Amino acid sequence: MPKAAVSHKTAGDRNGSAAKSTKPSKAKADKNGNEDFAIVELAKAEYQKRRKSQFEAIKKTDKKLLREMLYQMVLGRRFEEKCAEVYRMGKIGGFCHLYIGQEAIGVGSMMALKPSDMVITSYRDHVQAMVKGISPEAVMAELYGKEGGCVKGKGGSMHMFSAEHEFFGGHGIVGGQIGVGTGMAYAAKYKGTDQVTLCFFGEAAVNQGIFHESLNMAQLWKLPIIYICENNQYGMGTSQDRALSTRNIAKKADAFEMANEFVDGMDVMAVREATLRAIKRAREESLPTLLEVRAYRYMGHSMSDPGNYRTREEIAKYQERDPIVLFKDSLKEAKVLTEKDFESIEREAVEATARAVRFADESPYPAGDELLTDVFA
Amino acid sequence: MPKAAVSHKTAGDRNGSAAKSTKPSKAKADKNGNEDFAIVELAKAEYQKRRKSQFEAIKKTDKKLLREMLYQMVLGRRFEEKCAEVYRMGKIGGFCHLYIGQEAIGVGSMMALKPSDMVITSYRDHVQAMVKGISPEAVMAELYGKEGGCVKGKGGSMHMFSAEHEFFGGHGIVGGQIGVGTGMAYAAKYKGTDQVTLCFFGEAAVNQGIFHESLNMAQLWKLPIIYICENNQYGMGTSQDRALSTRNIAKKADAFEMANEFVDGMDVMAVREATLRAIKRAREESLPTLLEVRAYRYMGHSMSDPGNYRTREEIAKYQERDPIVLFKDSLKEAKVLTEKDFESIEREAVEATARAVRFADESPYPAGDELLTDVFA
Amino acid sequence: MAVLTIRDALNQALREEIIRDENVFVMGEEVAEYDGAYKVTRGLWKEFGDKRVVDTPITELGFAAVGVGAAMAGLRPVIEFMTWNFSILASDQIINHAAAMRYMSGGQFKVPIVFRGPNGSAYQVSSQHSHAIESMYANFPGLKVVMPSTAADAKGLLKASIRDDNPVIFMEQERMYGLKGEVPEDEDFIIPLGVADVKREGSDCTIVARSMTVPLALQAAEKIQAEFDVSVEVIDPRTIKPLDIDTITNSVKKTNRLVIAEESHSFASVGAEIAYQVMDTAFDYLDAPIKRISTAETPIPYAKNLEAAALPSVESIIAAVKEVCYL
Amino acid sequence: MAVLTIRDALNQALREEIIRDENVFVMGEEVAEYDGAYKVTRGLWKEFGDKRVVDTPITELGFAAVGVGAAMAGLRPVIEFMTWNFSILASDQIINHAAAMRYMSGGQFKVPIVFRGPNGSAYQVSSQHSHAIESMYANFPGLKVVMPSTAADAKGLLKASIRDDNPVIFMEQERMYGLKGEVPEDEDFIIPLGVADVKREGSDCTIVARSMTVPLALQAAEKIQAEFDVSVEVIDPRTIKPLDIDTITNSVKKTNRLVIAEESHSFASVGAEIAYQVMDTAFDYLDAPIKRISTAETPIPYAKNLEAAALPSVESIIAAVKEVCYL
Ligand SMILES: Cc1ncc(C[n+]2csc(CCOP(=O)(O)OP(=O)(O)O)c2C)c(N)n1
Ligand SMILES: Cc1ncc(C[n+]2csc(CCOP(=O)(O)OP(=O)(O)O)c2C)c(N)n1
Ligand SMILES: [Mg+2]
Ligand SMILES: [Mg+2]
Repeated sequence: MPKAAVSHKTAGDRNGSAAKSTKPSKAKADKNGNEDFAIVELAKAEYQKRRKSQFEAIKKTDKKLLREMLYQMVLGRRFEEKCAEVYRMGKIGGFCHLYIGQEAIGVGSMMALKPSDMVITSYRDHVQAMVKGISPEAVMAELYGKEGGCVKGKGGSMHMFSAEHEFFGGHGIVGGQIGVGTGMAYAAKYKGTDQVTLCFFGEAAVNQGIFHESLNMAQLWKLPIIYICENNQYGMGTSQDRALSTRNIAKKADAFEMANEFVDGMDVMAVREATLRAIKRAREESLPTLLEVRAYRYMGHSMSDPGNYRTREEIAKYQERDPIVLFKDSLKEAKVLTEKDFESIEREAVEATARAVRFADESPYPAGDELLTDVFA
Repeated sequence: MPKAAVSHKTAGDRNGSAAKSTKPSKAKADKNGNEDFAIVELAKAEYQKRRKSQFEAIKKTDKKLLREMLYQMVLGRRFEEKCAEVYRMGKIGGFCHLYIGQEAIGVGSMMALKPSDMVITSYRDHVQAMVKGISPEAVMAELYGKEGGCVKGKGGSMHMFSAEHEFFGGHGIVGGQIGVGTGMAYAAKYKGTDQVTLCFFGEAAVNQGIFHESLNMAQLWKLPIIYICENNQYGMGTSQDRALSTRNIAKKADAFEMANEFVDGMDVMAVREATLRAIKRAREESLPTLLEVRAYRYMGHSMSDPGNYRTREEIAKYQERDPIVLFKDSLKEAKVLTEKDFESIEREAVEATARAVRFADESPYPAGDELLTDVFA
Repeated sequence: MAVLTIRDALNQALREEIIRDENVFVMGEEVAEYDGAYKVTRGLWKEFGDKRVVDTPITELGFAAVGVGAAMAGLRPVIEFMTWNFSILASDQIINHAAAMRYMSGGQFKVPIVFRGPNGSAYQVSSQHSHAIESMYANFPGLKVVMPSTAADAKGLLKASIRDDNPVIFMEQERMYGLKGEVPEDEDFIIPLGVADVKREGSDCTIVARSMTVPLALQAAEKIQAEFDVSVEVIDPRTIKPLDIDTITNSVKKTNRLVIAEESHSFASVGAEIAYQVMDTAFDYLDAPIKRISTAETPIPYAKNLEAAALPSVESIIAAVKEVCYL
Repeated sequence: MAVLTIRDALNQALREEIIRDENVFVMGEEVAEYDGAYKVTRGLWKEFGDKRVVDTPITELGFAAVGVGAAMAGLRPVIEFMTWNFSILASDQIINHAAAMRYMSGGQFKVPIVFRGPNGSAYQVSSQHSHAIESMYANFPGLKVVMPSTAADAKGLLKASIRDDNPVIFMEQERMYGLKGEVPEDEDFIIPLGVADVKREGSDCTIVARSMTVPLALQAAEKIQAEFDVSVEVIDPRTIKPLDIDTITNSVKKTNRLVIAEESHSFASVGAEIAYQVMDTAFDYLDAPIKRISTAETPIPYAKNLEAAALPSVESIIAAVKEVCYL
């Protein structure tokens, strides 16, 4: 079986590669050996650089879409802040994993898709669900475990689904969805549709065997899938350096001769452009890609995580280059957006969130006999 | 956590690397896209080259040891031929996987160990068991399912064990022993012994998730283990190119920043030298290594495999550079061995095998109450 | 009707369903070019090619997951485990994904997938290759569990399983692949899941057997008839889940005695479940405690004599019948 | 005696055994620096450091295997699964490796390992995080299965499990970590595996409960006593395997009625096994069919009301007792 040529593309400005890092500074490592943005000044410089490259990308992109991307990021943020609030009030049960700080990944990648493309992700799924088209009402009602939830209250925070929107869930077993997503892509190729599958997972999920098994099959069988590793640098309380023997997750694709790219996940336009390249590869050549997209989780792992394993300073460093602020500033600079526009986006997001909460509050609990339905088709 | 420097050593004469192969010839690929030794002439040239490098290695090595290595290879070959014979007579039941053609791997690697070092392997375990010290009698009796077997007839062909010889089996779940071996190395490091663990598995086992999970832990925790991938180019009827998205198995270690090396498994001295390098790394630095050692399985996957998936010519090509003939010729050329010596080695091996068969034949079946013993300690 | 081996009956079922529905495909280790490790898929790859019959790497968790995802996205995969022993590596995808998907998606996604392969002991393949693990999968809601014992059942049940919209655990037995029986030739010959079959009628004692123990139970019944003039009814539930408990209890209400013969280990087994359900619904009809014959509570040994002693046998079934009949 | 939560009793057991035997170490996800996802290992890493308390990557199959190999090579690992749900990914190492190793090595290698963590439902954690899977592991010979329900039992049984030379499946329950009870302070306080405990004496009906259903059964017993003047005996087998069936049957011989309450799903459950064994040995003493209360035959739903309806409860246990007592 002859091997197709593979483009091993890695962003030139990758940070944190353990091997032969060309980093300009020897800034002291933080608590977790994390040398990147080790001081806020560095982060700020990085922010400026990003701004510049965003600016270029913005110029090429449809303005309405840009505004919609910003809206989705802001909606994600406001919605999740509200989740935290109502969780503390006891309205949401079980686990609740928030996406705050990572919005650029979901929005940048998924908004490069067609509606018929398929998405699957982990338990950290509220924002992905909404970007794919599930209403904030249905997501919030699901969080409340109410009848109006997108899966009728049966799944909760970790298990949002929508067949209509090609949203394949919301999965709780770390890594499990990597294999399932591979099967979705398999089906698309089998049926000869042009659907691309986007499969999200965290950096800690990379250590599960199914990551390895899936990537091998995807490359061997040339499946139209994009694996997006959302490297938020922690799996619960474990920093990536305590779980992975290498910093270079994107390069793990080389072990399968799979195309791969490292992407700055605080930069929604960088995510978008990398995803577009991968989509082209998937749609035109039916080839998989691994994207390692690095961002940072601002909140605890879930609502019950006190987060003692990292410092406030470390969090602040990343907030310094918050993906929403960065994008907003770039859009303003590019004259795509005014401060007033942004205010109205904020208002819209807050209102949509309030409507979702109202809907969830008013939705009834599922009827008792729902317990026994949906076990078998 | 700063990463230690890692030596990514790959033999310069590696064949079959999918990426940027520097192979001199464009010889037509065989049935399975296997470009190496695609014609017998090439194989012969390769043989000459190997002879030369063996010659160098032989000069540095103790003569008694060299003779013992040859004896173990010949014993393995004769013993396994006898297994095939008695299997066909119905004396052995269940599965029976032979090692013929791969002797240089087990002998070259294991005879570089100290007796206290630990070994674990797959179901293809008869020769490894004997090289580690289990008597041919005990191995053959085990194959017969007799009381005198090394595990009292309870395990059979796939499950040879000897606590006394630090031989940890003999495992039937493809890939399972990769994880167990990692644990053995973990224990050695924990206890502070200088034991090295040798962990054998086939190239098809590389696709199991546990390979990936184990290598990550071994590198993360710096365990004194040598993973030996015996690439005999087939997993049952599936050639490596139909199972692995890359030809470059050794390089899969790069995904973990683990040291790795590709080795010609028809060359017992090459296997020995590579293993010695890895042992040094394990014993002195407590670091793991992945060795991909390529050989060829002459026989079917197991005794019940008709082997229709490959041609006689393909097999002949490899037999052209048979590891025993190669080594014998080199030893003679180096004046370590005479033809008469070789004859006496042959005779010894045949006699040892005959003794083993006699022992197995005479050993009684296990007593009926053995069924219920050894379930719990 | 043609007389076929179970192996060929399964092969026919696969072939017919591949032809009938373009979304059906077979995937697993060595199922294509090698014709299947146990030749159940013989000739299918040659006839239907790479798309419909797919060899996988040795990567059970991975290809089970591929099946689950493909089923969610509209296909009807038939996933072969070379043996069910290896499915244990894939059990997370079966239990946590396939079985739960419909429920946790609020009924939006169905998973029409068949996992199939030989279950239980073979011929001296030792501790890691002899598991009869139906009890493990039967414990989890969301899965159907099917275990045929004749060629006709094998074909009709496999076709029904492939057409079912739910994940089905379809368990064969390597020792039985060569058993022959008459098989209807109708392309829509289906045996619905959840219907037990009375393999032998009798009036004095009921044996519930499945898979490998069905032929053993039938032999035992003949011998008991001849030796003691006791008439034994043999019931094969065929599908373990859903379980046709009515057919079983109706029989027990007639015979008042029940023996359960199974190849799995006993503790928390399907046999225990059948015993519980019979007791629950026919307690007053039982004239003796229900007797269960299972595999010994040890890993399966290699040695021929020990292996034989570990497994259920005609003799051990006869002994159990004698016990419940106070013979 | 000190009054401790089950969580702290487990913690104490771990601490004492780590001190007692230098080969004992604790390994799992978040067990060290994070103090354990459910804080069972709180403080241990701080006290004993990286060697004895080890955080792993999320790689259940892999670290279970590391435990098996380390145990074979002389250590005594205590492997925490953050929850038993995730153990399904590791089940091949538990079933095919840990459980079979001693047997298939002809008794040469022992595997003194404890796999532990919370089993069963928590608080609305939905279909993939609520499995009570003791029945699955209990089916395989070579494993011991332990399920404590009090702080003292938790401590004594965990210490016994760590000192046992065999693989032990040790199942806790997240809902019970905060339950308090008196715990002996003796460092050699051990509860031997295989000995049931009568948690409440009674004469009219026996309830066999385990883990989460023990406190439910005790509440049910009080209410039944108060309301119907019926005296209920509550037995906790504590170890499912080996099962102390004698204590159970002796009780049934006295009360003639049996209810089994369990959190697992019903089909082929440990409850079915207990029912079978009681029937087998005390058939003539039973005045009513044995009644079993299990979790509903569905994946566990998220919604609060549905989850509550799915699980066994004081009410459902009372109803079962009324049924077997014909109240
Ligand atoms: C198989 C499995 N093991 C453990 C867990 C518990 N768990 C849930 S999320 C998580 C951390 C995952 O980290 P990562 O993959 O980086 O994703 P992130 O949460 O950072 O988005 C863990 C350990 C689980 N749900 N499934
Ligand atoms: C988990 C598992 N899956 C499948 C099998 C069946 N099987 C046994 S050996 C084998 C091929 C393994 O090939 P490889 O790893 O290359 O080793 P080799 O036999 O060539 O030495 C297969 C598929 C098994 N024993 N275990
Ligand atoms: Mg993460
Ligand atoms: Mg091989």
